[in-house]
Amino acid sequence: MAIPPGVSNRDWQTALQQFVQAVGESGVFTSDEDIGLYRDAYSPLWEEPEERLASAAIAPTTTEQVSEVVRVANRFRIPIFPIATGRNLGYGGSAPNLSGSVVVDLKRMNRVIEVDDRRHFAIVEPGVSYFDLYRHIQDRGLKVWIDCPDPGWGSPLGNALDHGVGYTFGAYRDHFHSHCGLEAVLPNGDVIRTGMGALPGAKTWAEYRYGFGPTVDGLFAQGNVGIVTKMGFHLLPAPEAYQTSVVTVPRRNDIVPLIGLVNELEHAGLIGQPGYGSPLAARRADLEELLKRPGGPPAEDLDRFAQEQKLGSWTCRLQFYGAPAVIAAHIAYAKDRFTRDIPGATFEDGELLRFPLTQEQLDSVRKVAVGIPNLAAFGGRRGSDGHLWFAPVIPKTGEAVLEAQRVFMDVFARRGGPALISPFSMPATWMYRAFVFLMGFPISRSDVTVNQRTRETMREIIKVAAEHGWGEYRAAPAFQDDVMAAYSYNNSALLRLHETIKDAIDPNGIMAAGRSGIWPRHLRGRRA
Amino acid sequence: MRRAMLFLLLCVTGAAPSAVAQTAPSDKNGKAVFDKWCAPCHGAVAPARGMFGGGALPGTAALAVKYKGRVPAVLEERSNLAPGFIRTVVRNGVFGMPITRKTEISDAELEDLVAYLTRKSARGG
Amino acid sequence: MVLPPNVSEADFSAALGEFRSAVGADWVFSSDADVALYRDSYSIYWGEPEERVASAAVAPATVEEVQQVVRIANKYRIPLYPISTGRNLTYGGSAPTLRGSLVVDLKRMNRILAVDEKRHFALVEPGVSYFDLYNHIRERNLEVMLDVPDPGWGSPVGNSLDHGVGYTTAPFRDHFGSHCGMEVVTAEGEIIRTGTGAVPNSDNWQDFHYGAGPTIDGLFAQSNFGIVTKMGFWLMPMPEAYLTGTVTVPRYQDFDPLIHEVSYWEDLGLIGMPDYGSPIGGGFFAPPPAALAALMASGWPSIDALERFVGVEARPAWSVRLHFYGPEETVRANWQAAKRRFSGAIPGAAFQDGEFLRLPIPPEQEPTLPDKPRLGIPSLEVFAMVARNPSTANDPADGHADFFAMIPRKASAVWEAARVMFETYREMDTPAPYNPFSTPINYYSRCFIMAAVVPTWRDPARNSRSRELFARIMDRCAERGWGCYRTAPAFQDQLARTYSFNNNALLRFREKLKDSIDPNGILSPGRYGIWPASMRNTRA
Amino acid sequence: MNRVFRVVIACVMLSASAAYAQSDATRQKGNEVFQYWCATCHGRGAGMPGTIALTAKYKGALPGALEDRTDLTPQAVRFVVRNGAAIMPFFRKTEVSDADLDAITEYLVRRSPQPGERANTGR
Repeated sequence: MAIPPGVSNRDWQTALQQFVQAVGESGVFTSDEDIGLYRDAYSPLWEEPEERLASAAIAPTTTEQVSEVVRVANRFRIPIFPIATGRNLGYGGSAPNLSGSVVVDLKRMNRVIEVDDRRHFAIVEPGVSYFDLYRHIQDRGLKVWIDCPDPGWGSPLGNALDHGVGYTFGAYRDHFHSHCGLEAVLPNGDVIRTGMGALPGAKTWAEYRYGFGPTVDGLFAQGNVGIVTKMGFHLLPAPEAYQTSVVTVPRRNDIVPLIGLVNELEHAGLIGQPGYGSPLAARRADLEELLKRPGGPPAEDLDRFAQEQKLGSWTCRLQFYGAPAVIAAHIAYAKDRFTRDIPGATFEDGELLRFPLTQEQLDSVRKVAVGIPNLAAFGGRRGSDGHLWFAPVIPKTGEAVLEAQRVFMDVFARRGGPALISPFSMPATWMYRAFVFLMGFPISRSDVTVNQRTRETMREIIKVAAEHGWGEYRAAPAFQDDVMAAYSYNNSALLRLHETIKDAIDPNGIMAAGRSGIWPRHLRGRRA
Repeated sequence: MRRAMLFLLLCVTGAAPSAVAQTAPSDKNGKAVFDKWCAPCHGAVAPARGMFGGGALPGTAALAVKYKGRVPAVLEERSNLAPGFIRTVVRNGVFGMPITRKTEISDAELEDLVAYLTRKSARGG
Repeated sequence: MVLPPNVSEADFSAALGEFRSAVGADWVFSSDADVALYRDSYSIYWGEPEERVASAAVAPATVEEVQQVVRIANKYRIPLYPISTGRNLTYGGSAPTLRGSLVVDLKRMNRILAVDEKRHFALVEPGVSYFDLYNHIRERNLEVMLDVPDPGWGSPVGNSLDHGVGYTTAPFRDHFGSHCGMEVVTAEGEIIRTGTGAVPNSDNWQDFHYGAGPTIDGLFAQSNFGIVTKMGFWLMPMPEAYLTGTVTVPRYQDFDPLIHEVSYWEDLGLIGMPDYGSPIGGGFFAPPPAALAALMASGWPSIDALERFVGVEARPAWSVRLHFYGPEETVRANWQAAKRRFSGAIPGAAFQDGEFLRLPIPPEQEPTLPDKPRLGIPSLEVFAMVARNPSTANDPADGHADFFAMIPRKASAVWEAARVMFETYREMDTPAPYNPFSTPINYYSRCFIMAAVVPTWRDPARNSRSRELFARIMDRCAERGWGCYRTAPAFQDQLARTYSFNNNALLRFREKLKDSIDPNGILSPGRYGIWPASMRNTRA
Repeated sequence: MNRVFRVVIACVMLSASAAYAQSDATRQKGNEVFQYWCATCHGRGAGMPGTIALTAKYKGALPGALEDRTDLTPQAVRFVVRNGAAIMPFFRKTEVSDADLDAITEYLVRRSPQPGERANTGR
């Protein structure tokens, strides 16, 4: 069994006894076998000395127990690392930033405290998953939707705190932005409620987010100044119907007006999450010679190929929600705009789906688009033990996409080996106002050279992105220092402010040391 | 300050001499100042319907109630405005009309505004 | 001259000299006449010893000058109070929370740094007003729509930092919620940029609001942790059209399904701020019609009595005006769909078509246009509500203090809030502008506001009474779990105390942050109830 | 632990014979826990990544959906839940407790041969 860094064996034994007093025997995990279950299943450091491992895990069931666990940790200066469902695979899972931390596993705090389908909100604990919340709503026939990310086993609370994202309307896709009110246990064990929750007997905790005075909620997202134990969310009322229409545009340079128009539709609230693609991506083998050209394939040659093959250069799946007649009006309007601005644009409408869906419709619908949690995104990744996400944020323009393709293709060309980016790669569109040029690097639990290569590529590509003014929105613990280093404006003034706050709120530096590159004073020297 | 004293002050400053600007005030510039800072409340053209009742621009509507037609409610149509009175109201506010700071209307701009709003008074004699 | 607390006249004088070197002598205001221009025109302590007046004011023009001002203030421990346009009247205006503070007037920092009509954002400095930004957009025919609050001379930066609100669709109405990226001068004089602005040469500062790591932007709103010198905002693409329609429902108890149905439209982002009203109860803050007054003479009527009253009146009990933004086809389709849904949900619902306007509005049509803020056009028309009008012809107020009770979005809460307000006014022997048909405001999309507008005067005797009424409203609402989202410095300590969960744990947390970020306690001491360590025992 | 070693352990565990009691109550509980934790990936419906992956792996030699298998042993089920396999992560005891795991195991091996019987591997 590992002992937390800087803690004597005697203190450790006493602390473990006190943890047991706080949460009961069944909530304290110390055997090697049990602690092994807190490893990051997709760790890029698997089995290497640097792998970030827990020393123990504590699973409280109430806020009071969390508070007591934090007090014990403070007493003995034991580093702790809270997880909600611990399922943010590709971004660190249930393993801590700092080896030897005690994981505070909140999975057993899994109450859905309230769902209101007239005022459209929910209040949940950290251990509640999207599956749980969805079932709660379905079992009661409530007329609200949740916005869910790809992995349905994730926690609405944890995902929001990691700045996670979903698939419906802009305002709901940003899960932290659509949160409203939280309860947190501070490093000294004190419990705060934010927003209206600070007012005893508050009637609008999950409805009005700011309360009175400064908003501190942001400090708890991707941060380490407390353990969030409750969180409210704004939900969408269930729309009447849903329909997609896929627009295809013929020429490579049509990407600029395509994205411009889609932005307009989206920012005006006429569509949900757009989904971009290129029909040419599947024809890379036929384009091998062109793709090898120094400086990339000329647009005219690609256009000629696309024309010969009767393929479009780019597609965008538009998603419409609302009353059927409104959807029809939206689609007609969108088609009119695209046709006017992009000669040769064509459309393929999906089926109009009215809710509730039939079983057949349920089986074929893209579930995340209609707020049904699932795990389908884990499909199609054979031959790997996991993946590691690189998630740079770029502007929402065609020019930026083409530039990002060039910049990242150069990295792969320089490094050799398979390129994850081609001239047909399109960004993820979860963010309301920005693109994420997402890439998943392979992870192996048996071949350490795969991980070494992934780490090198990751470090290099983070730097290259930063040189172009692009930072990442989220990263696994192994790379959080690198990502934060890119946010260096004015001699890292923002990070220094984060550190000032960290030291003030968590003077013993026990809480999630190193998360997002924010280390407590006594560990600041060890930053990667 | 008691209301009576405020009125007294208004009268006193209203009678004070007006030559404070270093460059010659311009009623053309003053029109620009008026359009930017005064017209949203004291303009001539009222909306068809107010957001919260009322039916006109707040300053113009208030003066219409106050003067009941004895003098025009629209400031730009007035021919009886004294320079000192304008200065005092701009710098002290009156009723719901707030104080205006020098980072908003500088002393020079205030003199331009005075020139503009007193142009009819001057012509009238 | 008022001196800052614990600062000697000699030190203050030396500091003023340094401020003059930093920003130019013209932009340091220290004469009594000039400093008086920073008084709160609507102060509820006007002319009393407690009135919060400045010691002087300094008006920097650049972020570097702001840094210098902050460094000088740290040297002499002079409390600073930054304002952007200082036009948040009823919430304190340009006067500081702590008497003797030096106002940092950012009005001269009035550059519009970017308006992007493709990615739909703006980046502005604090001295830019909604008027300025609107004119900039219109002069260039940029295809974006602003969301504006009532007073057009307010600052997008300052308004959002005060959690101010507007009128279009929900995401844009919340001005702090729709900000994206800020630049801040900290209490120690350091410049930070938040979100992706912390990546040097970032080209998406106004596109992604989080960056990596914790988000600290919220700390700078309604607070005193830094001076915000730039801020980005998401804008709405200019819609092609605007359509309004009014729904009326016949019975008193139809209010609940009415609200529920409106919330559906609101939370799907399909309408702007809904406008609730009652054809029976009279207008906003208007006295009740005679028959209703008679009904209320023997106390607050029961729901049955009100239902009977509505029957006798033979007019709809409630109305709501909806506002649709978008292409013509879709606003019309939405209004049609709304009619179908309201009819299905509420028997007897009736509909009246309102304006249909193509956007943008031609400039020559603007002046006579009603409801300008709903079309993103800044104005000052809201002041008509409190300016001299026929009902106050002989005794107009000098200002007002607003208490906005945040109540749940349901009929029972509205009815309870109207009654609580009514009874609280009655306790004070004050005419109560509330009746069982009073309607809420829906600025924040998820919450209703039951508003109390208390007059302020340049007369201590009358202000004393207004203060008592205001404090009583605050207490009565807090007892019921209703907070208020914003208030003037005169009430900030009292209001902060109503947010007392777990022995004021949130306030204590903020104080710890305050002490760490602003160790000398120079920035806006006391703002929103947050005092630096050295002054904490002086809290009101 | 390298892959070869893991496979060896798995084989050892697969061939071990363990006595297991069967009870309807446990199986019912196992069904519930399976539906909650496993069926979202390994269920019979469309779009199930686990089922798709196993279908691809066994190419028809074995059913893709775990509930249709008749060759699962308790040891194999326990091992995979606690160790993961390829991109399938392992599960903590706050998620699937030891008692839950026993129940899932009972449920999944309900159609497998009893100890001593010859396993039907479908070959």
